[in-house]
Order: sequence, then C-alpha cells, then structure tokens
Amino acid sequence: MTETMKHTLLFVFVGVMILLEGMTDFLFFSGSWNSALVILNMGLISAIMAIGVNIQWGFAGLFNVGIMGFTALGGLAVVLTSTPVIPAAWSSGGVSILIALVMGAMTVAAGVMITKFMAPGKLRMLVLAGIMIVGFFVYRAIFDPAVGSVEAINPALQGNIGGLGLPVLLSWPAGGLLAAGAAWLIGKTALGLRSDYLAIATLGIAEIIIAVLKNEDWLSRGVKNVVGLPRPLPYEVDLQNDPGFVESAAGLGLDPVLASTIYVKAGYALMFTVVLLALLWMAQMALKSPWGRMMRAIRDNETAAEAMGKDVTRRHLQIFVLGSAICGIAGAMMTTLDSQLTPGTYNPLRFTFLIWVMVIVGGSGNNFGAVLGGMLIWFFWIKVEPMGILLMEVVTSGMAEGSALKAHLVESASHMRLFTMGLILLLVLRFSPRGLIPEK
Amino acid sequence: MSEPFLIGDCMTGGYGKGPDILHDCTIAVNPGEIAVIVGPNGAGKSTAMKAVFGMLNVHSGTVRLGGEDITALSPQDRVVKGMGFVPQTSNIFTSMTVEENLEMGAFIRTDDFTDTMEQVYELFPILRDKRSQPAGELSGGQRQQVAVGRALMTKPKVLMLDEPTAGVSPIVMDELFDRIIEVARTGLPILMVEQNAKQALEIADKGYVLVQGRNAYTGTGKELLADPEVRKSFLGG
Amino acid sequence: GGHAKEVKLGILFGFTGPIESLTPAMASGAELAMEEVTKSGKLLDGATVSSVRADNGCVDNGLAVANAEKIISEGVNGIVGGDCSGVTGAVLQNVAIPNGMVMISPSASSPGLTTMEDNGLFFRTTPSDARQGEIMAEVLKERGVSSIALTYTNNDYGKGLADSIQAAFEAAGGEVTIVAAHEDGKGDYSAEVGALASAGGDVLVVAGYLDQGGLGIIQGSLDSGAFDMFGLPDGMIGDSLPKNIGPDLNGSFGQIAGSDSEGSKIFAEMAKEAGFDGTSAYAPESYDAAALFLLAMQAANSTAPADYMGKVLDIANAPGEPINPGELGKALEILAAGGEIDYQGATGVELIGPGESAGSYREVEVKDGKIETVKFR
Amino acid sequence: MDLLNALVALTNFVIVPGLAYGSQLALGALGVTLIYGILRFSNFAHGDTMAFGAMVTILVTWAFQSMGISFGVLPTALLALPFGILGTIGLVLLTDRTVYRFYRQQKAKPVIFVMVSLGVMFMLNGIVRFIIGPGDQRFADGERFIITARTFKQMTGLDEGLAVKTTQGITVITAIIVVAALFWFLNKTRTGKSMRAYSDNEDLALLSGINPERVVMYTWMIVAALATIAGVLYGLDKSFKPFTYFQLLLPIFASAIVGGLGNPLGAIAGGFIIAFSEVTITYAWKKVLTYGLPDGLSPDGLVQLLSTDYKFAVSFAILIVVLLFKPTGLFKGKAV
Amino acid sequence: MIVVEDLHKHFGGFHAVDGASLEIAKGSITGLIGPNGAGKTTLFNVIAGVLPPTSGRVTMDGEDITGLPPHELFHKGLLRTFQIAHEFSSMTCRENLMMVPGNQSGETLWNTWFGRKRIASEERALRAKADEVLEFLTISHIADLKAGEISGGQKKLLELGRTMMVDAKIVFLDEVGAGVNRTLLYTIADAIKRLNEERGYTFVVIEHDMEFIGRLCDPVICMAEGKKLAEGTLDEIKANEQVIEAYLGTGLKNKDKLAKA
Ligand SMILES: Nc1ncnc2c1ncn2[C@@H]1O[C@H](COP(=O)(O)OP(=O)(O)OP(=O)(O)O)[C@@H](O)[C@H]1O
Ligand SMILES: Nc1ncnc2c1ncn2[C@@H]1O[C@H](COP(=O)(O)OP(=O)(O)OP(=O)(O)O)[C@@H](O)[C@H]1O
Ligand SMILES: CC(C)C[C@H](N)C(=O)O
Ligand SMILES: [Mg+2]
Ligand SMILES: [Mg+2]
Repeated sequence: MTETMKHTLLFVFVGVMILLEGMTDFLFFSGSWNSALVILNMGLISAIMAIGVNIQWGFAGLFNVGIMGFTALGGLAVVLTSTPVIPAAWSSGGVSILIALVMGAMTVAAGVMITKFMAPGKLRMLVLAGIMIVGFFVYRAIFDPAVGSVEAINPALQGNIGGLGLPVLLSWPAGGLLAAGAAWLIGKTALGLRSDYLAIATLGIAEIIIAVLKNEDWLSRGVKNVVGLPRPLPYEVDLQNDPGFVESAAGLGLDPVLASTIYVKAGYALMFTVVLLALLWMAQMALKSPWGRMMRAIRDNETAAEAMGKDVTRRHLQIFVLGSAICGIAGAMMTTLDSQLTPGTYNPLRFTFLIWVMVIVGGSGNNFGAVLGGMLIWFFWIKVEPMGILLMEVVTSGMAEGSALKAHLVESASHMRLFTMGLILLLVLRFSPRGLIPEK
Repeated sequence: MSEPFLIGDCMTGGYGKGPDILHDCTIAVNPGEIAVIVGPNGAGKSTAMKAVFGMLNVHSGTVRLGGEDITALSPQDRVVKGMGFVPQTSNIFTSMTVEENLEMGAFIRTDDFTDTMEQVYELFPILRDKRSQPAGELSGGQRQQVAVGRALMTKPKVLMLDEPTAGVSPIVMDELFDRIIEVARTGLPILMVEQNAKQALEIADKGYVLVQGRNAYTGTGKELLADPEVRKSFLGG
Repeated sequence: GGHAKEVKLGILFGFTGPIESLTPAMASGAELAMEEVTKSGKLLDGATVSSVRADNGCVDNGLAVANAEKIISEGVNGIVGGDCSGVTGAVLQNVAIPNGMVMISPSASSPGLTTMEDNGLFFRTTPSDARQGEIMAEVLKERGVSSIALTYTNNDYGKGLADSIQAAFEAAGGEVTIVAAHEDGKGDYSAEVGALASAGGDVLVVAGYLDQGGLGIIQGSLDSGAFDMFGLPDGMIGDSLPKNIGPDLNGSFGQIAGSDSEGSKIFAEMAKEAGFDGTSAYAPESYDAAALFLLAMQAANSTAPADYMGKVLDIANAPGEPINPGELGKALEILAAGGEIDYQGATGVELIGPGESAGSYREVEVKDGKIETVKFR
Repeated sequence: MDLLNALVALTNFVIVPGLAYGSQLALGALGVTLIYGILRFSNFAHGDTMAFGAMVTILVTWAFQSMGISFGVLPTALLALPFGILGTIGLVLLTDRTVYRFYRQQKAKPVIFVMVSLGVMFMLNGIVRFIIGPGDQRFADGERFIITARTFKQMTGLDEGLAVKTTQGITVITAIIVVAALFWFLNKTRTGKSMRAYSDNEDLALLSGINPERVVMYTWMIVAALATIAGVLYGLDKSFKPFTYFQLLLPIFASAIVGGLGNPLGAIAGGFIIAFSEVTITYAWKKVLTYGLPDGLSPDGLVQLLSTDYKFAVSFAILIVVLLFKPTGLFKGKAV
Repeated sequence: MIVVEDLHKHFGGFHAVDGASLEIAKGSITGLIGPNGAGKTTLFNVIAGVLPPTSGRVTMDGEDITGLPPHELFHKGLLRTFQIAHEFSSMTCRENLMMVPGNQSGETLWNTWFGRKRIASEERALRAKADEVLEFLTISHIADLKAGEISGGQKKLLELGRTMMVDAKIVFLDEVGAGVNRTLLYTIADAIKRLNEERGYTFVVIEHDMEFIGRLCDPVICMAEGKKLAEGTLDEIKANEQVIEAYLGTGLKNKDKLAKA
C-alpha cells in the first residue's frame, strides 16, 4: 500500500466514522445526523486550529501553548463586532475607557522609549518609575469611573460597551486580526524564549487573557457571559415557521424540526469547510515553497539560518502572528457556532492541550496530518464517553447483578472518558510515533 | 597468524533500516599496536568504529575481543569488558565540569583514580586550569582534549579514537600522538580514525584504507605512506 | 394519543470537571424520581422511565452541545439539566430551542437565564440569584451584622450572586469591606484569605461551592484566625461542609432555596434509603426537575415536548393538591383523573413567570456540626 | 506594639502560608525538573502522579486508622507515606516499562514524550477517580495546630493572632530534608553523577559504561518519591481531591520554569517565588498599614496592588518578566 | 576591508578575546592560527554578530558593523562557516544549499500563493546551482540525503558549500579542514584560491593544518590568549619563537619508540 493510499484511507476512515454516527446506533454510535453534524462542525474548527498550531510548531518549531488565549480573543471579536451598538455605554463612559487605554499604552511606550534611549543609571530608574506611577494613577483615574458607569447600564443584560452591530461573518476575520495583534505584541516580547520557556510564557499569557476576559465586565460582561450572539444562518424556529421551508422539507420526506436543525448545521459545515480548505491551501502552498524551506531551516538550526541571512526574529514573529491569527479565526467561528461567549469555559486542557494532541497525532509538520488529527481526535473526544461506558458494560457483563463492584464500575463510567482518551492517544502514538501522516 | 586482540570481522551493516554502509569490512588491532583507519569522507570509518562498539546493527560478521565473541553485547557491557571509545562528535558532557567529565570516564572503576586523573592533567595542562569550568564552554580543541582524557580515565584494555586530533593545534596534536605512542607501548592496543593521515600513519603499526564501506588497502603505516596511489587519493599527495 | 411504553429523560450534568463531586448525587436525585414513577406504574398507562446520562463537563460547551444532540437523537423526551449556567445556556440555545426540547435545570441559577429568549422551553427548580441576594442581606441585617467581607466563585453564578448580595446589603445600610473573586479547584487560597482578612468585617460571606474554593477559603480563614463567622449562600449548604470543617463552623448561617415543606426531609430519607446523600447541593432540585417532567407529561397526556411544556407551570403551582416527594404515584393518579396538583417536591417548588423557582428560602444555621433550619423566608 | 501587630499579621497571612505553599510547589517542581533534566521532557502526568501517590497513602492511612494505629500528635499519613511511595514507584516503573521505554528506544522527540505524558495523565486521571472517587478526602489527624491564633493572642496579648498548622510545619521541614538529601545524592553519589551524565549526553553516558535503563529507573523512583511526598503534604495541609492536583500542575510548571528547567535549585527558588508572588501581590496592605502608620494616616482603601481576580495573572506576569531578563530561568535551566 | 580595533569579549571574568586588533586586506586569504582556546572562534563570532562584544569596534569597508545581527551581515556579503557543523538536519543536502541565497521571491508569503510561476523558475536555477556546488565538493551522491544523516566530514563540506551558493565579499572559514580528508581538502584549497582570484572573495581561514595554511594563506595571523601574537607570511610565523612555543611545537618526542615496530 502506498503512502498516499494509506493517508487517503485515514481520511476516509474519519469520514466513515462520522457517517456511521449519522446512520446507525450500533455500538457507541448515536445514529443521529444532528449529532454527526455537530461532531463534524467542531471537528472542522479543531482542524483549523490544528493548522494554526502546526504552522507554528511543525513549520517553525515554536512551542506555543497559549492557543486558548487566541481562541478566546477570537470569541471576544465576535462580541465586539456583531453585538448591537449600545449608545448609552458610549455616551456614559465608553469614550473615556478608550482614552484611558490609549493613555496606558502611551505610558508603556514612554517607558520603553526611556529604557531604550536614556543611559542606564539612577536617573533613568527615577524617570521611569515616575512616569510609570503617574501614568498608572492617571490611567486609573480616567478608567475606573468610566468602567463604573458603563457597567451600571442594565447590568443583568448588558453592562458592557457593546459591539459594532456588524454582520457576524465579519467577526471571523476580525477575530483573526485581534489575535494577530495580540500575537504581535506577545511575539515582540516573548519570542526570544526557547522551547518550554516559550511554552510556559504563552501559557501564562493565555491565562492572563482569560483573566482579563473574566474580570473586565465592561468589555464582554466578564463571567456573566454574553448569550444570544447573532448568527449567520436563520434560526431553526424561524425555519420551522416558514411554510416554504416546511414544504420543501416535506418534499424530501423530512419532518420540519429535523430538517431545520440539519439545514442550519449543514450550513455551518459548509462555511467551515470553505474556510478550512482555503487555509489548508494557503498553508500547503507556503510549506512547499522556499518560504517553507526557510522556515524548516530556522526550525532545524536558528544560528545557522541567521548566519545564512535569514532574519530569524522577524520570521518567528511572522509565523507566530499567522498561526495565532488562524486560531483567532477558529475561535471566532466557534463562538459564532455557540452563539455565546463564556470566558469561564476556556480551560487549557480543552483549548490548548487537546489541540496539541491533534497536531502530534496527526503528524506535526504536515498540514494534512493536522487536519486529520483535528477531525479524528475531536471525534474521539466526543465519543470516548460512550466508548468508556461500552467498555464498562463489557467488563461488567460477567459480573453478578447488583454486585458492589459492578455498581461502582458503572458509576465511574464517565470518568472512563479521560481514561479512554488517554488509551487511544497512547495506542495511536505507539503505532505511529511520528503521527498518522508524518512530515515527509 | 594468531587472532588479533580486537577484531571486527567481515562486518556488514548500516543505520536503522537504511542501506548497508559497511560491506565485509574488517578492522583489527593487537596489543601494543596502533592501527589507523583512513579514507575519504563518508567512507564508513566512524560507522566501522561504532559497529565495533556495538552501537549499530551488524547483520553479518562478528566482533571479538581477546578471542571472545562480543557481537551481541550492548555498548555499556563492552565498556565493562575494557573497551574505551571517543566518538567523533558530541564526545563530552557539556553541562558537567571538566573534572566531572573525567570522573565519568572512570565511572566503571572502583579503585582510586586520582593518579590517572593526574596523568591526564599532565598530558593536557590546559584542562587543569579549566577543571571546574563546564566543558561546554571550552574551545573546540579543548573539548577534544577532554574527550580523549575521559577515555583514558577508563584505563581501558583497548582504546578507540575517532579523529582525536580534529581541530587540535599542532603542538597539542604532537603531544597527543606522543601520548598515544606511549600508551600503546604499554601494551594497550589503539584503534583510531584519522584525517591527519600522514602524521597518523607515521606512527601507525597498521593502516586501513576504507572506501565506501570496504577495505581498499591494508598494510603497515609505512607501506601505505609509500603507496603512491594511496598518497594521491587519500593522503593529499 | 399513542403512549410510548418507555419515557426517556436525559440527564445532562458535569460528571467530569469542576463540580464532578456534586453531580453523582444530583443525578441520583433525578433518577430517584424516575424510578418512583416507574414503580408506581401510573405514568401514561404504565410507561417505564429510564434515564440517559450524559456529561457536559460543566465548562465545556462543545462537549455539552454534542452530548445534548446525542441524547436527543437517542430519543429523550426531556432534559434534566444542565447544571452549570454556562453550558446550560449553550445547550438551550443551540440544541434545545432548535429541537423544541424542554430543559429543566436543577441548578443553573444565573440571573442571565431569566431573560433569555427560550420559547417557553426552559425551566429551573432553583431561583435566580437576584432573589437570593436580597434574602442574604435580610438575614445578615437581622442578625445585626453591619459589615461583611464578600468572596465569590468566579463564574456567572458567583458573580451574579455576589453582585446582588452587595447591592442588597449596601442598600440596607451595611458595609461591604471587600469583594474578592476566587477560582474554584485551585491549589491554594492563602492570597484570598490574606486579602479578605486585611479588609476585615464581622462576617465573611462565601458565595461559592461547598466542596470547591468555598471550602478552601473557609478552612483557610479559620486556620489563620481571620474570620470565625461565615455567611453561606446555597452553594455552600450541605452536610459535607460541617463534616469537613468541624466544630469551628458552628454559628455560621445562611440560606438555601426551599420552603416550609416537609418535602426536603422526606427526600433526604428517601435518598438515604436509595443510598445517596439527599442533602447534597441540588440533589433535591434534581429530583424535582425530573418529577416536573413526568407530571407535566401525565397532565398533557403526551411525551412530546410541544404538548407538555405548557403544563409545567400548571402542575408546579397552586391550585391543587400539594405533592411531596414519594407521592408521585398519587400525583399521577390525580392528573390522570383530570385533577389539579400543586407540586411541592423536595424543595417546595413554586415556579414564577419565566419558568423559574419563585424563591422561598430557608434560613439555616450550623449547630453542633449539623445544618439546622432556623426559619423560612 | 502596633508594629508587632503589623508584623504578626503579615507573618500570619503572608509568610507562613507562603512558606508552606512554596514548599509544596517546590517539591512538585523538583519532580518535574528532574524528569525534564534527565529524561528530557515536560511530564504532564506529574500532577496526577502526585494524586496517585497521595491516594495510595490515604488508603493505607485509613487502613491504619481502622486498625487503631496512630502517630501521636503527628498525622498517621506520615506512617503510611512509605507505602504510598512504594506504590507510586510501582506505578511509574510500570508506565515507564509499558509506555515511555518504547519512545526512548525510538529516540522520539521531546514533544512526543510530552504528548505521551498527556495520555498517561488522562489515564491516571481516570484511574484515581475510579478508585477513590472525584470528591474531597480528608485524612489528616493528630494535632492540627502547632499554635492557634487564639492561643497566640492569649500568650502574647497582641490583637493579631499567629497560627501555624502542624501540616505547615511538617511541610516545610520535610521539604528541607528532602531537598538536602536530593542535593547530596545528585552531586556526591556515583549514581547521582551518572544521572547527571545521562541527562547531559545519553550516548556518551553509554560509552562511560553507564547503564541507561538503570539511570532511568532511579530517576523515576526518585520522582515517584518526590511526587508522593508533595502530594501527601499538600493533601494533609489542604485536602485531597483529584481535580486540584491537575490544577496544581500549572503553578508547579511555572515554578520549575522560573527557576530554570532541569535545575533543582531553580525548582525550589521557583516554588517560593510563585507562592509568594501569588500571596503578596494581591495582599491588601490595609491592616498592616493601619497598625504600622500613625493613627491619622491609616488608609481608607484596601491598599491592594491588584485584586485577587488577577492572582494567577500576576504570578504568570512575574514569570514572564523573569524570563524576559533570564530566558532560561533564574538558574540557567536547560532547553531541549 | 575588515578592521578590528581593540576588541574585547569577556565571559564572566574570563577574557576570551582580550584586546585584539587586526586588519584584513581586501582580496587576501588571511590565515588565523593559534593555540586551542586562543579566542579565534570567539573573535569570529563577535565579528559575525553572533556574540555581542564587551568592547571594541569592527568596521567593514569603513562602515561600523559592530554588533550587527548575522543576517544583516550576510546581506552585506559577510559569510561564515561553523567550527562545529551547523547543518539543517531534517532537510536534504540540496535543500541545505538552496535555502542560502537571500531575497528569494519565494520567501515572501504572498508569492507562495500568487507568484508561483516566478518561484518555479527561480527554483530551477537554484537547483542547478546547488547541484553544481555538490558536484564540486564531490558529494553529488548525497544530494537527497537528510543532512542529519551524513558523515562528519560531509557536514563540513556542506558547511563550505553553503558559502559557495552566493557571491560573498568576505568569507570566514572556521576549521573547514578538521575532519575533512586531506586530498579533498587540498582540492578545496584550490577552489578557495580560485574563488579568491576569479571572483575576488576575501577569505579568513582558521586552520590547524599548516600545509593547508601554507598552500593558501598570506598573510597569517597568530593569536594567543585573546590577542594578536604575530603576523606575517607563514614562513615568518613559523620562525617566530613565541609561536613555536605556544602553538607549533617541535614535533614528536616519542619518535624513537616507533622503531620497535
Ligand atoms: N560561552 C563561553 N563561556 C565561557 N567561556 C567561553 C565560552 N566560549 C568560549 N569560552 C572560552 O574562551 C576561550 C576561547 O575560545 P575559542 O572557542 O574562541 O577558542 P579557539 O581559538 O577557537 O580554539 P580552538 O582552536 O580550540 O577552536 C576558551 O578558553 C574557552 O574556554
Ligand atoms: N546516523 C546516520 N544515519 C544514517 N546514515 C548515516 C548516519 N551517519 C552516517 N551515515 C551515512 O553513513 C555513511 C558513512 O558515514 P561515516 O560517518 O561512517 O563516515 P566517515 O568515514 O566517518 O566519514 P568522515 O571522515 O567524514 O567522518 C555516510 O555516507 C553517511 O551518509
Ligand atoms: C451546580 C451549581 C454549582 C451550578 C451553579 N448554580 C451555576 O449556575 O453555575
Ligand atoms: Mg567519521
Ligand atoms: Mg575554535
């Protein structure tokens, strides 16, 4: 069997799994097309995130463990672009908040300038400290009351500065831009770090981003969450009330509820696929070009690449920004799919490490591997619970009814989810330690 | 002819699943002898050394030490059997101090090794100055000295050196060769790969020329030096 | 119409994740009601009720939505859940509403859910935290507390609750010295305790979870002598708290949803018999959530969500025969006969306008290592 | 007097908890750093290994308690600790045999090891919850306090109390002993040196006659012991709950990194830096200042640099700042 | 062309380069010799921007290049090889060479998507060039092997090959000879000479092989303890007492013991 054949078969396998999910309720499958589409949709988003990570790690060897942060920023972008404008928020304090933020940024910039241009010494320390302290208090003096008044506006539902009221699809590129901007800032400061040091720094930055999202209520309501975000597709309920739709559904022999839910999900699937294919094509072209070669050289040996005239710092920054932007886009897509932003749900295990698992299992350095890993691991992530339960049923089938052990085993079945996930991960890595579709 | 002390006999093998690098390659050394392997880059000299040391799969041929077949032993067991090896690259513990590097050389020894260490320091005085500096901060030539010193610390029964003089200044190279002669004359067989081939063959009792994993020429050092073909193709004229 | 012989209720809780220690008892509570109904054999001509458990990770929207889809595809007739407000909102919007599925949550208490557009599909057996804040302030004032330090678990529940407590208490003339968030499941709460202690106050109000950060904060405060009196909202009420903390907790007080019904005691008994802890947080609410489903189905004589969703408020509220836990069989009979019931259940259920619990509370105090009800509000 | 009060308040709420928490983090970070230094990967299963060790210890403690065995004023768990360590050693050696060894032979890249350790983490996660359940377990017994706040106040007549828990005392003392022992072992013993040599250059260690499998085995054994000790001390001081042990992984890694990966000294320093930065940055200085300053000057506000919301953000920010100036941590760690 | 003025590089308290001043004439092939640890590599590293100097100044054609990053120096025509080979191990030998030339249009992301024609033709040229270099170094047969899997000497050759991919002004060679077969090394020497004569490259060569130095270099600079010890033709240097004592030595002492064999 040729390599290509094998790899195609792997994709076919994932496809078949998802189809089976829709078709049959044999074993751990649910036999629901809705369920299959839900898995597919998140799988597509995961695949996009995996491409983002793969670009950073597989192409350039950047160990970014801050994916969660960029995903969350993508989510924030959805709120900021697509929720309705709240004029009251802007008139009461929104403008002051902006001014305060600009002030803050200027203080920091001034600090950087001073460290750059003043000779080191006591005087510099004094001036620096002076600017920082004054800046901090001025900032707080403008910021705090403004935030107070914004947060006071209808706190149960709003209490934030609101959005721009733009079409929600625009928030996807916006998410990319927001993430890219953050990545640029982070990259400027932290990209000097190597391997696991960069990892923990990005992990920390991601935690900081989440902390800001959780605690700055004026921005996106903090932990109070933003629900009911607009979406690019019609609401199922509206479809169900649309006689035209009901009729055409009936024409296909579908009941309106099923037809509407599938219609919407399939719509998302289509959009996500388009984004995924576009990004995949772009990543693939880049990888196979001299650009990709340069990146691999940088990954292999930075010192030598630098000596061969490649601006390693700039390239690192470029790829960090790109990869993060892709994660931002995926984050915006995910929030759009959920129609809500809930900062409390961002945890590193799910939003960072799982993505890493996808990339490594798929085969780092290979875009198709990343996509495959994304789809496959997501499928398992969802499906390991029924698998765990199945496993428990098999294990306990021989035991006496009502035995304490059996009860305990069945009770613990849901904890078997992580166990099963670990098992699958270890098995895959055992049989293809370089990933399912390894780098060539 | 009696069995040599250490012999890699008709070895054929390569790295992992890759193609064979060595083809029926034989190298051997006797007590008190210096055997030198020369040959073009990529000929398989280092590979042959590693094969003798058990660091790669030889799927035909044997390695015998003092008449005993050691083909199946792991490298660390061969160390215990008295073999010492200085590889061509990454041959020092960069994060450990010079002195600790030497100590690690004596890892399998249970006796007092301060004398040996003293000897090494005499041989390479610069190491004494740098004894408590991490070896990774040394210059290229200094590292090479640490590496050889480390192998000497083992008090091996046979010493294998892969290009010990690469990057070493002439004065140190001379001293190194002097020392190698001395050591060899104590009865310790020495097997080395050298690109400073002329100097090396001058002190060699036996020389091998490897080309593409095969023995191309074998003879005494003098013979090889005298062979115009060998001189032209491998020794730089 | 064509009665299914089997009624399926989904239980969508965070069996893994930050509240994984609460959910087993909650699920057992819900299943207790199902079992009771099945045993009675009176639901829709002897239908059996089975539960379909699914995990939502408490904080994992993706998983929650996928699993909700899954259980719907397995043909559940209603979903008990979710538990945490975040995932509950996600599932409601993305799965329940599109599929026209009814959800009754036992524990999602965020005020935000009150106003969510739900097409009448969402109910909860726990009151919104907006109400609880007022009660807490009342309790504090009545006990002569003039200043409090306030800490909350950093999620929509904790934040919403803390906001409402602070607003109500300050409105009543009290002083809130500090409002500090804490994250659940973290390793160490010394920083929070230090800050709270420094701010001072007569009482430390802990709007958290009793086996999460809340416990850690109380333990830390007691150990370091920072506070010796605590105000405990619903998330902190449960037997495991005094058990874990010991006698030092005596005298602390708080409130939890529930009315002057004997329901809770009955439920606790029933739970004990069934082998789980009925006083565990939200276990009674879970029982009620499941019961409401089944009773509403009976009243509508249908298991289709569209049919029975309108009945939930009817059976939960007066007029009608009050129904306690253990009396589901009786209730089903009454309904079958066309009668009216006023389901009380384990928590004195009373649903108001948007389909959430009206919010009667019982004030409790820890006495001799036991949580005792002092008064109802 | 007031100054004394200020000092006591600070000690009680910052220094004592900081020391105890710092020791716990340091012990955890030591394990992480050893694995990183010698086996060259970031072991994400470490938190769950700690949980496993603590769990075994708890089970043995319960057995002891039911047999009526106790350790006087000290917690029985200390008696059970050796059993916990043995159990954990068994576990890690088993995982090494069945899982990690394969990748070592393949000479897999560190990131593969990291992913594999994630897999192990997931599985341990399941196993621990399966055996002991996801809930809180308390197993501390014996005398709870060395001194309570109340006794302290009575003894000294100060307004402020100072409480020191037995577990805090034990934690700090054990940490000191363990760390000293570890240093002696690594720097002075033959095995210790061979471990460092292996960590530096695997192939060359081979050429020095060091048996790599042995080194790996010793490493795992030491790590298992460290993990169990850290896990038990932590569980004694706070409480045992599988989920928290996973959460603990983050600050532990932060500690190991801030100190410099692979460097035991760094791990210890890192543990205390992270612990104290968490506790001090968000500390409200109001109380201390009120005592310390003359009456008229006592502050109205809380005098808090940052609210506790940003506790983690702050410790990470400190971490990042440290790394910006010292890119491989305070003590020059490794980078693979 | 290159002027180094009073350059210092300290590692902690250790002065690896300790006030070195030297000039490298345009169009010359300058040999740089000196005992191990004399600071030759460190000097290279400082000139090539890998290490920041503690103090001192480096100018190239009158322009101050002190502390410029290596990639900028590359574009100014300053190339170097590494004493310890720095190959791109997961790339093939050919790719190792093809990546070298700067300003490839395919290194711009935009072009990888929308300028693929141009890239393709550039690539063809690069490939031809790389093959030519490999041919020259007698290692055509390893063109498609991963650079991580070639012999130590081959890595050294590859290292040299990279500098041949572009038109450099000045090339610093750090012991290209160590580990390279002598016959080949002298061929390389001829090539260096040719590059020097035909294309006007300036070379600075660190080497411990006097024969190689002799064939190639004029002048020769000898460093010791971080400073310039002597400068002149190789014969002058060879006659210098200090150099002999510190560096060259007086040959084998144990020659007599060889008689036995
Ligand atoms: N990073 C470092 N830290 C401390 N000392 C260093 C460092 N790098 C080099 N040195 C010291 O600087 C001195 C000069 O080293 P350098 O590599 O320049 O020598 P060299 O002249 O190139 O020698 P060789 O001919 O052996 O390559 C050596 O003594 C070495 O120990
Ligand atoms: N790790 C490896 N994996 C696969 N192939 C290798 C590896 N190392 C070397 N080779 C191949 O084996 C052949 C012989 O290499 P070896 O290192 O033995 O050469 P050598 O004679 O020592 O050359 P040199 O004088 O350049 O050191 C080379 O062609 C090389 O491509
Ligand atoms: C189960 C509870 C802990 C849930 C909590 N009341 C919330 O709304 O998130
Ligand atoms: Mg070699
Ligand atoms: Mg050098």
